[in-house]
Amino acid sequence: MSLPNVTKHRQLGLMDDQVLKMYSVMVLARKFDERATLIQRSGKTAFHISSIGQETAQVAAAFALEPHHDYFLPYYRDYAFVLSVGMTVRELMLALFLKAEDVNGGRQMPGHFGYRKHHIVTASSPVATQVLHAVGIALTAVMKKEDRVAFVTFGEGASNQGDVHEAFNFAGVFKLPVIFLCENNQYAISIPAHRQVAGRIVDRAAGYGFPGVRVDGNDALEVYRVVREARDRALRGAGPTLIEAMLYRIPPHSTSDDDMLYRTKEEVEYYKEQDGIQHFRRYLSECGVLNDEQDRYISENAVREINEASRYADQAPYPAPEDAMRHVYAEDGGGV
Amino acid sequence: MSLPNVTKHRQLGLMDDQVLKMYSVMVLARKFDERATLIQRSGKTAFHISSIGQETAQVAAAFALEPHHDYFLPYYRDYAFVLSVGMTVRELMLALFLKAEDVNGGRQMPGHFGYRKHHIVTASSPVATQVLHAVGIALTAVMKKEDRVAFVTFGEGASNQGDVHEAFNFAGVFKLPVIFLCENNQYAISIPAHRQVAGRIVDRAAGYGFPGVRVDGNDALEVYRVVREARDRALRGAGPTLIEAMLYRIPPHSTSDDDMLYRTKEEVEYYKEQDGIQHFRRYLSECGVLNDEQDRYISENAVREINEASRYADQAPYPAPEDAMRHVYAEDGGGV
Amino acid sequence: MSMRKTEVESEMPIITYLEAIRSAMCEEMVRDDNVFVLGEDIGKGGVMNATKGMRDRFGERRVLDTPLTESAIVGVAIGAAMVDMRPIAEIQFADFIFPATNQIISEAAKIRYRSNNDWQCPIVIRVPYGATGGGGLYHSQCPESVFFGTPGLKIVAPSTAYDAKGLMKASVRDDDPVLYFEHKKCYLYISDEVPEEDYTVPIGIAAVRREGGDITVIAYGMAVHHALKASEELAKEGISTHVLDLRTLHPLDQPAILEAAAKTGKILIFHEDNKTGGIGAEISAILAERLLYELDAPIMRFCPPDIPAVGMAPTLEKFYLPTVDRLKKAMRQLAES
Amino acid sequence: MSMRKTEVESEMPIITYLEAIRSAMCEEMVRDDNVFVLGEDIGKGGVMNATKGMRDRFGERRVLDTPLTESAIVGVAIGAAMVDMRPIAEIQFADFIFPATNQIISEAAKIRYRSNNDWQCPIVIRVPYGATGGGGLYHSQCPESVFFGTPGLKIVAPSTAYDAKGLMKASVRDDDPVLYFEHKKCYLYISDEVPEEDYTVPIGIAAVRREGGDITVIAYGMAVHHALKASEELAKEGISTHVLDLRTLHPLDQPAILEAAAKTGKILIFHEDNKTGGIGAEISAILAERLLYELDAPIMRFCPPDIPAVGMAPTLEKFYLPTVDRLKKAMRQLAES
Ligand SMILES: Cc1ncc(C[n+]2csc(CCOP(=O)(O)OP(=O)(O)O)c2C)c(N)n1
Ligand SMILES: Cc1ncc(C[n+]2csc(CCOP(=O)(O)OP(=O)(O)O)c2C)c(N)n1
Ligand SMILES: [Mg+2]
Ligand SMILES: [Mg+2]
Repeated sequence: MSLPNVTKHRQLGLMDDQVLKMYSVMVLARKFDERATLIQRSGKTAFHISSIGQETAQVAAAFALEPHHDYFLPYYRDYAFVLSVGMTVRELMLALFLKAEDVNGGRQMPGHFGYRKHHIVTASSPVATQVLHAVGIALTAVMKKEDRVAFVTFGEGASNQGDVHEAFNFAGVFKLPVIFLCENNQYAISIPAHRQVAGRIVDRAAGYGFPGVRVDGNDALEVYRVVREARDRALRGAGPTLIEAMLYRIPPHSTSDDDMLYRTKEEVEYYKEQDGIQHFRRYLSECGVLNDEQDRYISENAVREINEASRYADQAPYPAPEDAMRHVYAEDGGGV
Repeated sequence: MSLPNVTKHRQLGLMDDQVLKMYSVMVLARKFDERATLIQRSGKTAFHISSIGQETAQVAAAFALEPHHDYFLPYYRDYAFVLSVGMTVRELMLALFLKAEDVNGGRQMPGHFGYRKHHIVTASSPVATQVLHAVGIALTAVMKKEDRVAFVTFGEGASNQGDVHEAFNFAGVFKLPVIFLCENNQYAISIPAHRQVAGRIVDRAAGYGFPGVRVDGNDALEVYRVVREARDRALRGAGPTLIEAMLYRIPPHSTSDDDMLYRTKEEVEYYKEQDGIQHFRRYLSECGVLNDEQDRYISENAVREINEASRYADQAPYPAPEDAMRHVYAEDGGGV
Repeated sequence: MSMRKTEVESEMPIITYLEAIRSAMCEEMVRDDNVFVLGEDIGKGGVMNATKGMRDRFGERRVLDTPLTESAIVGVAIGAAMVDMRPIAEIQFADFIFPATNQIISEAAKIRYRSNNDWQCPIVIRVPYGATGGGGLYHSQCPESVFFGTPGLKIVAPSTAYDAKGLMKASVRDDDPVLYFEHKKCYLYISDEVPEEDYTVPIGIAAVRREGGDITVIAYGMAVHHALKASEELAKEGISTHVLDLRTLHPLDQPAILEAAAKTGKILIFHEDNKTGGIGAEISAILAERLLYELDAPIMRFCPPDIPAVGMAPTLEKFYLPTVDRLKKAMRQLAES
Repeated sequence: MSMRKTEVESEMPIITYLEAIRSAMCEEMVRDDNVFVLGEDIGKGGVMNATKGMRDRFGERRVLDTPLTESAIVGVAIGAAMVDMRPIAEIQFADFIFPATNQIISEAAKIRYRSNNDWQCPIVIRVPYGATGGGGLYHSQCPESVFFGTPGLKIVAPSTAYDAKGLMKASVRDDDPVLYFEHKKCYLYISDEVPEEDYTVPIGIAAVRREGGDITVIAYGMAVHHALKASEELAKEGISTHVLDLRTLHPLDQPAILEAAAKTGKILIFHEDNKTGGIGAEISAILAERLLYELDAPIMRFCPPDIPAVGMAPTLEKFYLPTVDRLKKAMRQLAES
């Protein structure tokens, strides 16, 4: 394979160290996820919901945004995303182990992200509610004349909830700076996308008068490019963009799911081959940005970080029982 | 203006007496509506919500369907529609006057149609809920292998409710025999369509993989044609159709609304000129289907029917107070 | 009907309940740039005139006409509130709040708790409720009990112009989500003295509206006025009624409820919402748990029957809605029991 | 835990609560072609296995996997029910019922009433609720009180396999909308004898689970089993407990409640839903209104605290969820009062 004179990432304005960083986060997320699955299997934790197969798109999207400035409303698979915008593996492990030091105080299931200092908006389990919150945050940016976007993700199953339609329409009417990213991983638990989604999600944008872009979610630089463009549009005042990233959920829905009830090993194996992280690794090697030694170093670093974090989180104390009573309302009464 | 050899309605398979009947119902609906407004102004009734400006499309759509066979889920402006599928002026007057003999027993606001014997499904006030019911009825037709469609209407404001999206998707996934007709009358109370609807409603259909058709709601034969086609598609098993009929609401939102707060007299006057009933009358005269004498006869008939109906309804008794307690549940307990 | 007797030297203007709500919103918008209102048709003033004139004064950004989508109205408001805005969302009629239930119960109510205090959601949702006559099944409902008891939510329901204004201000300034139930019948029917200067009415505090020794009536919203009227008339028959106006429905002012009940030992709870599962049930349960030995009669509830809502026909309406006469009968029975 | 003592000659099979639900659905589908089930992931058996094997047996039309849209699941079921189908709609977790609130409260509950009996809406909505441990804030909720008190709805909440089956059949055959609250903890934890032949358990009728003379515990769902366990243990301390299982939450079986309460005069209401605004409040209010003079102690409610739901960490979970030990303490206190 011959290389172009200027590498694709440079054409997109990405420096070598940035793509290396992207790659490192993908590796870190993957390894975190594998570890979390192992920890769950060992019985140490109750539940894990995995992002394997979706990291490439998540990291690429995140790098097209402005951490600690834009607002982020990730959904429960967005481990790689939240690692890209500031969360640490230790923070993720504390959530997994449900410890007091977890920002959510061990209250929420793992995968329910939220961290004000990282501009990650608190998430619940009912799918798609956050899409409207993103619109409200985008509205605020316009009202306050702030140069930022709200970025929200959701699955293709969740995309069918009424709230998504209301959000698209609201954002379209007011041309708000919001980016809707649907991570279409082909399944909503057991339901394949063709039984879940009529038409194509990407085509829904046209009905609200804003652009819809479908992108190969395993192609990091393409995802980066379309999110970047969407952000530019948003900041220009040209309104929202819907991006549909085509992906595949490699693991079962969660540690409680048996995916062999509704799909075949062969299908899963086929998609494993398409792994976006491996694509990206090959691209980086071909560009000369990544060599085997660096790659090994990145992996080892990730493993070390994960080891330390899981040890730390395992040993950290649980929340005090009576802390359950706190924060139903503002502690000072919230009033005047 | 020269006539084609075969009149347009004949090309569409409509006999002369059918188009005359269509015209008569339009006239009847218009006159009913004008009377209802007068009655309300006189203080005899509390409330009226008008269909003036939308009758043409409503009647044309109804004539493309199969009364007492298909199921109908009209919204509150569909007076002309319900008159086309079997309701009588007397029934409408009983509802307006809130009398015991009204099928709803005087419980509901006027305009909340529902009549099982006419296959008119009971309606509530929260907009757009009925769109999902239509999908459920269409699903039933498929399950029971019955050759019928569900036909549902809603305003362009209502089209933005989450339920509409969920209905479109559900119907699209299962290719159900349902026809969605949006009566886009340019306003949702005070909000003009461009501040209410992002993009074009008709374009939303494509996002669910079924056809969307925009039609001039003042053109009776065009509306008839597209609804007929939608019905044929539905019965062929080809799935739903979304039709957006472009209309204009001539009166204020309801008798409680002052429309001069948000639009001009000139705008309203302009649209009054586009009246579909007058268009249709001219067309019928030009075809030689309608002459002045017949026209007068149709009007007089309508007025007579309305006079009798309003006299009857005015004199009819109110529901007995304690009837309020009935029918919360099936009277025999509903159980086993 | 006027709540407070005008004293001779009083200079306070008397305004309607509706004006009180509007002036509170306006003053809060002047005080704090982060306050804004959103809802259907509010630009033209709203279908009830609550926001009349506000668009001209504050611009269409801060008096935001939204699409016809209640879940979006609340969901967008939540998003804005999480990044420090103070939205006041209008639901056009209480009957149409249900599409927003998920955003209210799953989101607004749980944002602080689930994030362990990392995020908060200071929204106000205005909910015009109750029957005015001529509204029928879907323009008259009292859905407060659907949301009552949801930890994380606050619910207020003023009965006077004074409280309407003070509770609106308190709600806007409160750091937690508040459902603001405004009774549509009170809008123009109720007027009373409202100070010109800034004040708030604290959330969570009930008010004694009338002192009495024979029976205690506990009510909120329009029911308070019926109760006062009935009390006045019964006073002529020698029955002395103590009237407590809850003002805040959630969390309930338990000390005030206990005190008002203890005053007479004979309690009638009165609301326009259906009896079964209404807020009256909780009040009764609190009393049965904490004040049993001071009760001199069964705790009575005077509420409309358990049917979906008021019918449109005048006969049905009259049958359903509480009247002062029927209320008096219930009060008299209790007094004589 | 098994509810009914196996008698020596009994030939009745013992099955789980989950199997009971499933077999009721299957038998109703065999009996009546109009019965069908719909919901998310139910084709593969549902995330809880309630519909396991049913798609193979009845085909994917009658065991219909829907898109991930609760309002559509209920709304489509309503449409079908209005044209004579008998849909059983599954909400995957009770916590996710809220997007369907408008369809349930504005539509299903009011269709018969608003149409003056011209239309009816015989749907069943299955609502798997309650904590099993490890579910956290959004997979453990008890939202029954949100719908409780809505005229036009029926709500059932079986505690045994026998009732689960009989109430499911009664719900399917009922001509009005029924919310069928199935406690997730009961699924596999509860097994008891269920006849092979067709039977129903009537909606609206509570059941005495244990006769006793000192105190009365009123409960439903999983709480009934805790109450029975506690009663058994307290019997050894000489405290005799009468246990009433509500079985139907709406409409409540008032005669049975009054009778069970009158039996001892000392009443403890116990549910897993939050205390404030829970169904216990209505029960207490009924007693305070109709049985006051036969009460020998304040009416107590034993419920989790008023916080949004159970936290995920084991410490938080343990703090929140009712335990037999804490329940016994409350019962003992009442008995000794
Ligand atoms: C409103 C609601 N209904 C049901 C669920 C249960 N549930 C959790 S994840 C899920 C599937 C989501 O699929 P998709 O949106 O495609 O995201 P994915 O898991 O594939 O990433 C379901 C049904 C839920 N969380 N929220
Ligand atoms: C869920 C809900 N929200 C608000 C209302 C109050 N409302 C009644 S009609 C209406 C406007 C509807 O506009 P559109 O759908 O365009 O129909 P049109 O009245 O123009 O025919 C509104 C806001 C309602 N009925 N239901
Ligand atoms: Mg998916
Ligand atoms: Mg309109």
